[in-house]
Amino acid sequence: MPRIVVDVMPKPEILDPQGKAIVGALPRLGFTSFSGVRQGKRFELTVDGEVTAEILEQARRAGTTLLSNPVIEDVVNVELLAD
Amino acid sequence: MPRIVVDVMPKPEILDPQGKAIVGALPRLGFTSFSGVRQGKRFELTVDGEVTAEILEQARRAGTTLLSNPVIEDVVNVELLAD
Amino acid sequence: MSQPIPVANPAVNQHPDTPKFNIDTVEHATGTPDTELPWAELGLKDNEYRRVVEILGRRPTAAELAMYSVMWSEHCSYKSSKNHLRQFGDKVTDEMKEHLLVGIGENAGVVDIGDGWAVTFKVESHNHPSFVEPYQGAATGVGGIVRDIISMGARPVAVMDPLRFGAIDHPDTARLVHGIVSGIGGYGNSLGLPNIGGEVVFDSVYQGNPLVNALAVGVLRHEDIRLANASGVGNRVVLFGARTGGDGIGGASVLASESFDAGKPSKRPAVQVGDPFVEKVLIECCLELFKASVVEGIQDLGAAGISCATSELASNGDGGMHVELTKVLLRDPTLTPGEILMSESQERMMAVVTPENVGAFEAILDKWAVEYSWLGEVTDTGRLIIEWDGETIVDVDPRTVAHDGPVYDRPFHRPEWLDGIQADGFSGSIQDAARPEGAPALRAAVLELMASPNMCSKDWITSQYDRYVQGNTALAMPDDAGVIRVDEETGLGVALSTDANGRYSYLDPYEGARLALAEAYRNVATSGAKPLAVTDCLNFGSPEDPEVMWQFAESVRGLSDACRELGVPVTGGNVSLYNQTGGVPVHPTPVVGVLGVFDDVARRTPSGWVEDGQAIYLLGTTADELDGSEWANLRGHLGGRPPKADLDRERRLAEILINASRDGMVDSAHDLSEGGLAAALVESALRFNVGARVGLDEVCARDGIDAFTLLFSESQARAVVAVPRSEEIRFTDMCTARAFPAIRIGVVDADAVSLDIQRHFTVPLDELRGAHEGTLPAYFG
Amino acid sequence: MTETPLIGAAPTFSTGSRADAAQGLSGARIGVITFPGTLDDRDAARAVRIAGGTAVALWHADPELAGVDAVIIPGGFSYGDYLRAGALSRFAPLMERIIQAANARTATARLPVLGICNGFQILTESHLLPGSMIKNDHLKFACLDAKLRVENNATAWTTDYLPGQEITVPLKNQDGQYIADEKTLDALEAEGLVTFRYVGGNPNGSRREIAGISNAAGNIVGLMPHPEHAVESGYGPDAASGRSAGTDGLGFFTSILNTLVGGTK
Ligand SMILES: Nc1ncnc2c1ncn2[C@@H]1O[C@H](COP(=O)(O)OP(=O)(O)O)[C@@H](O)[C@H]1O
Ligand SMILES: [Mg+2]
Repeated sequence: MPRIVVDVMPKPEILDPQGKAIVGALPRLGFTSFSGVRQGKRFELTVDGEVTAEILEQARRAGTTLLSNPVIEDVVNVELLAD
Repeated sequence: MPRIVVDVMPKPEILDPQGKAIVGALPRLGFTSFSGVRQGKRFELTVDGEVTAEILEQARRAGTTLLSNPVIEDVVNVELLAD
Repeated sequence: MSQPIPVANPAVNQHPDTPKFNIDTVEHATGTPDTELPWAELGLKDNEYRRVVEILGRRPTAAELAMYSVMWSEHCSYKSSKNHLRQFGDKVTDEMKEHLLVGIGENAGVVDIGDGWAVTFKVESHNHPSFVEPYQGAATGVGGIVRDIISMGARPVAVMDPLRFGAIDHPDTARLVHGIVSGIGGYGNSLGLPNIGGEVVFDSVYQGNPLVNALAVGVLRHEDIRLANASGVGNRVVLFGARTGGDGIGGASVLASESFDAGKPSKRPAVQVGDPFVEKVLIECCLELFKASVVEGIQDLGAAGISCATSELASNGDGGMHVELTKVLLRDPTLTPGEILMSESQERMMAVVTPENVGAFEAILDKWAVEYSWLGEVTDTGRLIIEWDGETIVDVDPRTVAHDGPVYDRPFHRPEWLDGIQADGFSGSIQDAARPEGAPALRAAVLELMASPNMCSKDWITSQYDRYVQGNTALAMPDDAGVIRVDEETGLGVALSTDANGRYSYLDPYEGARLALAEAYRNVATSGAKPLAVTDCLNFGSPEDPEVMWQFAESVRGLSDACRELGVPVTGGNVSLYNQTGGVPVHPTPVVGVLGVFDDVARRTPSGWVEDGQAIYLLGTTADELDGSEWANLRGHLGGRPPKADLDRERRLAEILINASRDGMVDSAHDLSEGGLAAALVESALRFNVGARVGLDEVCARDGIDAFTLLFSESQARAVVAVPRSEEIRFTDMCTARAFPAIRIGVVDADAVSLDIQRHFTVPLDELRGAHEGTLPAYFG
Repeated sequence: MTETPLIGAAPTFSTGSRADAAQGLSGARIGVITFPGTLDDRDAARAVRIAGGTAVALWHADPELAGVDAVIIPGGFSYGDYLRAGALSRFAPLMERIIQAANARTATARLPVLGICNGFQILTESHLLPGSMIKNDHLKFACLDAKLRVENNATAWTTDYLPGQEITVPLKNQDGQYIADEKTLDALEAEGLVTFRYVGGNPNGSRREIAGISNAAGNIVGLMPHPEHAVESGYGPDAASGRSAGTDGLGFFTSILNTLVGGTK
């Protein structure tokens, strides 16, 4: 069944405590190439049947009204997942 | 600065309590087109300088060792973010 | 090679919405007697499988095989331990039963605490899953034990978590500590259950086998007790809560694998993921069902899932049940009937409801948005019949599944190495060569002890647990016992403590089990509560090792004897075997939980000094008992004999502590256990940051020991108490009347911000605190 | 006991107007809302009772407010804190009513609302209060006795405190770090809407040590610490008056009762 991905990231100006912890841990494991990490959320919405433009628009609205909190987060990506 | 995205999702056979709670809430808000939701994580790793194949490989390994818990999660995507 | 059994047809199975399996029916099984089944892969022994065939008079179907194999597993059938556990029942006197409303055998025991109130409590292990996936393993451990409590008809009111980890500096320990602690917190906090105590021990013997035990306690009115039985022919059987997925059948994935059914993909989760939100809703929903009196019998689903629930409910009731398995709501539609029967998916319950109450039942579940499905009904046929789409796939006498599992008298013998170990006492050993002498060395030793992994403050862990929720927590960490108010009107309440010392048990398992009970009993009495009942979780290595089996047998004998001597019955518990890595078993670790009762928890005694000028008394006597002690452990020594348990003394000490608390004769009390007097003094001072001046000479002279021994020995049946000036005469008279040794060793000094061991040394409380509280953050961040 | 509905009465949120109407307190009906996953609802109700008021249980799916005079949104993990703490509860039918009533056009009609911990998170998700909560900076659940300074006692829920008074109440959460953009923070400060600040150490990284805030009208207050766990001696935080003796949280509940009863005079 087709899936739509909605990606949500903390706003750039918001401190991301989880990302900060990870960026501290990476070099200890030998991963030295990354200067910053931010942790966001990825939602996969399953659609019963065909994905119309209308449904994609629904996913986008679900992203901004429910799946993200606009005070601290941005929806950075909404797309149909190629299977 | 270039960023690499690492997407992590709960394994399909593993219970995803968050996704379950969200799928219950969507119809109440009028989003009726989605029969399932799974919630995963999206990491954005910032790279200082150029992204080589070696660095992409590092991100992949960071994904499977630190960013995901291989017992319950899969790394479903590692890619360079087009800016 | 015999032909595979058609369990599921992969071609059809590709349409997950229409699970049409080629089913191994009873009829098919009867017609194909020679089909070989993967009983060995499912963990059954040759003789066990033959016994199943004998019981049924034919080969089992795949679904029946699934049921027997999980229900006859060590975990569910107690086949290695049953013969020994009987002693808990056999040694109970009528007097001990006085407060017992429900004893061993149900989901959890129930104890009468007066005024029509009852309490149910139980401790269980989730050791292995917590090693594989620490967060989820520990979380679902809490979830499982809480469901046991709900299924008795009680509202869960608190949890505790006795834990054992490997060496604190081992690279894998941080992973386990972080995961397990946040898992216990994540689940318990989300359920709104205060965490009121537990234990944390680091010892390399637990490196590959951390012990994660979880205790839950619940409160109910006498008339609300619910039992797991299916009575009333025609009553309906309902499954509710989370949907059934492939959880916990990873190990038994043979049911979906090639030997069974070539070509079928086996995608079964290796670990179970808990959903504390669903469980919290289940708690409230069940309590509403109980209040409305719409369930006749109820059973939680834990290990062995529907196999266990259906067979136990049926055999404890009218003896029969008829179930249509396709009615089970699935998370994963590819599950085969056998897998559905074995699944250990969390947050599920099964209940029996009269036809008249079906509507009321559904209304309550709908209110809480809990999913349910009606599976079948209670019958009086004496058979558990399970159908799949109308075809019979299970037709068994449920007793044979639930109760008539194999029982083994496993051989055991005392290890030969034990004599050598017991002969190697600490005093005079090489490790004892540099015994601290003189003020600076003693002072340093106290600081070293209090900073050591086992004796350091556990605040880094316990501050991740909610101890306030529900508003009834009267004592919690770091007090000796957790105390919970039960009745807001009267202050009626309970105290709980869990204890075990694996090193003591290693040196002498009989004595070690008695010592575990003695300590938990003493902790409860120290808080001022009267001990009433016991639960236990017996964590051991492999029962197939005769030496481990001996440790187990001795522990059960010791614990049951000690329970009888102290007059407190075991009401339930759990056995966890096979805790070993590469042939090396963990120390025998019989975790003992004691429940005590207060008429009014306002009278409870906390374990820290408060009031300036109060007299500090040491109750009990001290001998050179350093074998197995924390001090010896710090020096890397483990040998000799554990301290002697004197249960008559424990009982008298308890009476003194309980009376003193009730009559307001003590303001603070702390029992002496691991770390001895040194630990008790330091902890009493740090609790409220109040110092004291203490003199050791009189006790040393009386007991014929030196200051080091007095500070570090772990002799039993001791406590330090702080007595208000006005109560001193009354208090000492009481001790004299009971012929219990008590010496005034010092005075609380609220102005001195230090602990002053006169004629020896003084340590500022800040310095002690730094040492005591710095250890866990240094290792775990 | 008569239960006089007090909505529509005139709550004035100044210390001066506090009425001495002890026997009228139990007439004040304080709703305590329960969502699936709410934990501290019974504790909040107990606190209302101890303060002398009448607690009224509200269910998230109720269509109406049952004539309560004020509402407490208690702590817990509504909907498991899944997605974001408070995110799913915000859309409950009763929340729609509360949002309307709390924002009523005339000051006199505005429903007093207190959000504690998860309740505070629900209030920010509902945009009744600005900002949001993210994970504690140390990433762990933390249960501790927090010391707070009352920065603003001119709200419906804080009249019984003195300005600058320091109180101790338990704090217990995983997502307790208060954040908002600088402009919002400056505005909160400028308008005196920072109601409580952590003192003696910031337990979770909250911006400007903010533990609780109110709206401009002062009828809506949200805070992360739990005053309902500091209302009964013996079950609260340790205090100078004795171990577990702290009852500093009681002021929230007496404040609202006095505010409501005072308003009827
Ligand atoms: N894992 C834990 N969870 C909750 N409380 C704990 C845990 N470990 C230790 N504690 C608490 O810390 C305090 C000190 O523990 P411990 O020294 O083992 O107590 P005791 O020796 O009195 O049995 C006790 O209040 C105990 O309940
Ligand atoms: Mg103790």
